[in-house]
Amino acid sequence: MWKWLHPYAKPERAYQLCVTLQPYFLWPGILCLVIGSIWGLAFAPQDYQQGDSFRIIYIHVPSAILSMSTYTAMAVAALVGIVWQWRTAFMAMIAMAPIGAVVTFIALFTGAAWGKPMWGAWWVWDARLTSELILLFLYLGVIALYGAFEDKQQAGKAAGVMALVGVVNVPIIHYSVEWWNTLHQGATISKFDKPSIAPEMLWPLLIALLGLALFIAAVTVMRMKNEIIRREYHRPWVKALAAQALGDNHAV
Amino acid sequence: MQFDNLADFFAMGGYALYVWLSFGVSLLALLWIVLDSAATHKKLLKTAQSEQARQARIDAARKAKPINSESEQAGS
Amino acid sequence: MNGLYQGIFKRDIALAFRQRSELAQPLMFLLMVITLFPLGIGPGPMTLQKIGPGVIWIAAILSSLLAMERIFRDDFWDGSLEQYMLSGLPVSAIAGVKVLVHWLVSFLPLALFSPLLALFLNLTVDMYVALMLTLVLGTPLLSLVGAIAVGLTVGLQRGGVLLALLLIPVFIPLLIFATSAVDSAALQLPYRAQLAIIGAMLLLAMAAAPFAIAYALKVSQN
Amino acid sequence: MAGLAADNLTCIKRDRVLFTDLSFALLPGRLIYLRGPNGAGKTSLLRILTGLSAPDAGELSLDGQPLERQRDTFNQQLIYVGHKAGLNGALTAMENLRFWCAQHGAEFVPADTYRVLALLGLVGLEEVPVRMLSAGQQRRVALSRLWLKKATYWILDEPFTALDTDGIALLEKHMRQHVAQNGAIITTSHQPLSDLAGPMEELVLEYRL
Repeated sequence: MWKWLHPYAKPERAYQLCVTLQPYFLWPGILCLVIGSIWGLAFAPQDYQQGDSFRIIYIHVPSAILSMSTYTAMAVAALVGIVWQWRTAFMAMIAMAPIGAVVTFIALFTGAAWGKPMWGAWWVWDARLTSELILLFLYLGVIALYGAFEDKQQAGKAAGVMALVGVVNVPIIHYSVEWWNTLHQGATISKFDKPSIAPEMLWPLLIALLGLALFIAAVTVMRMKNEIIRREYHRPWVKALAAQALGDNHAV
Repeated sequence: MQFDNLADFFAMGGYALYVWLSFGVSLLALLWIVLDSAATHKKLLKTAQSEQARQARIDAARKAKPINSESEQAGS
Repeated sequence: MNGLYQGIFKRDIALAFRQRSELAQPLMFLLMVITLFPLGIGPGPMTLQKIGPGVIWIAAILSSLLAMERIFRDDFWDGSLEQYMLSGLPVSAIAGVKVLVHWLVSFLPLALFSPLLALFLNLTVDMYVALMLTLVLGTPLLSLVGAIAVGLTVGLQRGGVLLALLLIPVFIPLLIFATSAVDSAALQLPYRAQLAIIGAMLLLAMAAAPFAIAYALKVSQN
Repeated sequence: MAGLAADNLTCIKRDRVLFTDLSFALLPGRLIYLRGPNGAGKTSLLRILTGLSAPDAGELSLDGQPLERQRDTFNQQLIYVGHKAGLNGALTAMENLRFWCAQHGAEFVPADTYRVLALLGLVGLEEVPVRMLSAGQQRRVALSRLWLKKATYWILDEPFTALDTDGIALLEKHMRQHVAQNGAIITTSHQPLSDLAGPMEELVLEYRL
């Protein structure tokens, strides 16, 4: 195992890496999000069937896709943490969980809001929405488990195991809910499918997707910095950091 | 621009409530997570500083009276 | 070597029967939850038959969540688990034996009582047969996957609710396929596909869960 | 070199560094008395030695070879008595010890077990469910393992808690005998070991804020 990564030096180097990466993720991310949204809202053509309510796609589809990929990324961080005993990998995992849960909530809310004009109800047990809801439960489970332990190193490993159990179950849940939906749905509600995407509709969607992905990375990096400080607050480099960041007012 | 004027844009073809609600809630959620992260960052730095100050006080107290530092250390 | 596993098996079975009252509690819970449904939804036989499979399976999942903590709780808190881990036997094998004992002790009473459940909810004979098959394949899956979360939360003071929060999302596919198997039996349709999927999930759990349980116990021991 | 050697072990619990770069060797024929104030990491160190928890850095070796690879042989040569007695309350002392001996590959002879329990002053309590016994008696049942299994390494965490004076004397004599027969012991104790326990080295862990 790579025990040569001395556990002390690593968090500080990881912190500096986060500090440098953050602006490269945050500002391009916000920029792409804004461009994608405005382009989708104002300039992209209407959908011949759904009219303008279709424009919700520019926030729903990116958040739905990224809710799943953030969970997978979280599970990869957990796997790295468990296999190579890297403390910073667990910090990255728990840094991703809240933003992943928020993005999943966004996907859920926008999916419900998009469904209302079409199906006449705010919540419909559609296959995709149900899988998204269960994914939110998986996120909350990992966050709750992490919070239940005092020793954050133990918490990381425990939450990591649940993240891995979760990631194995995500496809199983997805297909079983899909199967369940076709079983019970019958012909009543027309199967809500993504409308065929014309190219000029696709571009804003891809830009919004890129923007949200960068944004998630930025927030992950921010929360990663918090985790590192939370775990290393008695180290001298944190002392210097705190003094310099808080305008060096004297010890309170 | 798909809409003739700004009013039509906000009407969003009659789906204003759903479209603006979706984008509004999403914006709020993303804003909340960023502000929360930034706030905890500052709070953590403050606790780090007060923790270090506490540490300095303990060390100073120990240097001041080293005689019974053994018992004081066991007690702390 | 397997003499040692028989030793653990015999010890746990003896222990389970010595604490018989604690054994029966999840079963009483299951029966009570099921009697609530006719009271809540109305005794109409056809409605009961329609919701029967779902009711039984949801009640089975909830009652298994109650009983599941018992797999490692006593051994963890009195230190026997430490001695097990130092005995040189692979922890995953020990976990496997303990989950097997837990399943036997919690499933057999359920199987004995299931005719009563079928009677309560007016299930037909075909539905009852399908229910038994799904229970035989499904409950070990509940115990195996559940034991992973139990291993993680055993060290916590109030891990009970957290256990449910962690496990219910993971049990949803099993609930879907089990209830649909019994529904198909009600309509005289074949349900071999559903059973095959539950069986596949069970095999996956049998292969992977013991190692996850062993790791979870090491994390809690730390 | 022979024995259980630890080099620059590091242990972090709840983000507090308990000890770092700790190196020492537990050689057969030696008794190490691990001393230190509360919270200094004594229990954590012992649990790392047994393998129940992993160190954050540093390596353990047995007779020169990395311990990780010979975990089984080490376990056969180890008896660990921790804070928890390791006895199931619903079972009797005899049942507990029978299962323990079976798992640890120690030959279980009922007559010997009765003799050892009698030596420890538990005559007549052998068939009573362990939860009926007092804390001191439960501790004695747990300690009876030291008589029942032949093992070189003893890792004892506060073995004297809840023991009365003659219990302590009995255990110290047994420890001295074990060390004389080339056994290796590392133990903590809230009150200093008397010279009944024979020659010993001290390993002191400071409390680090």
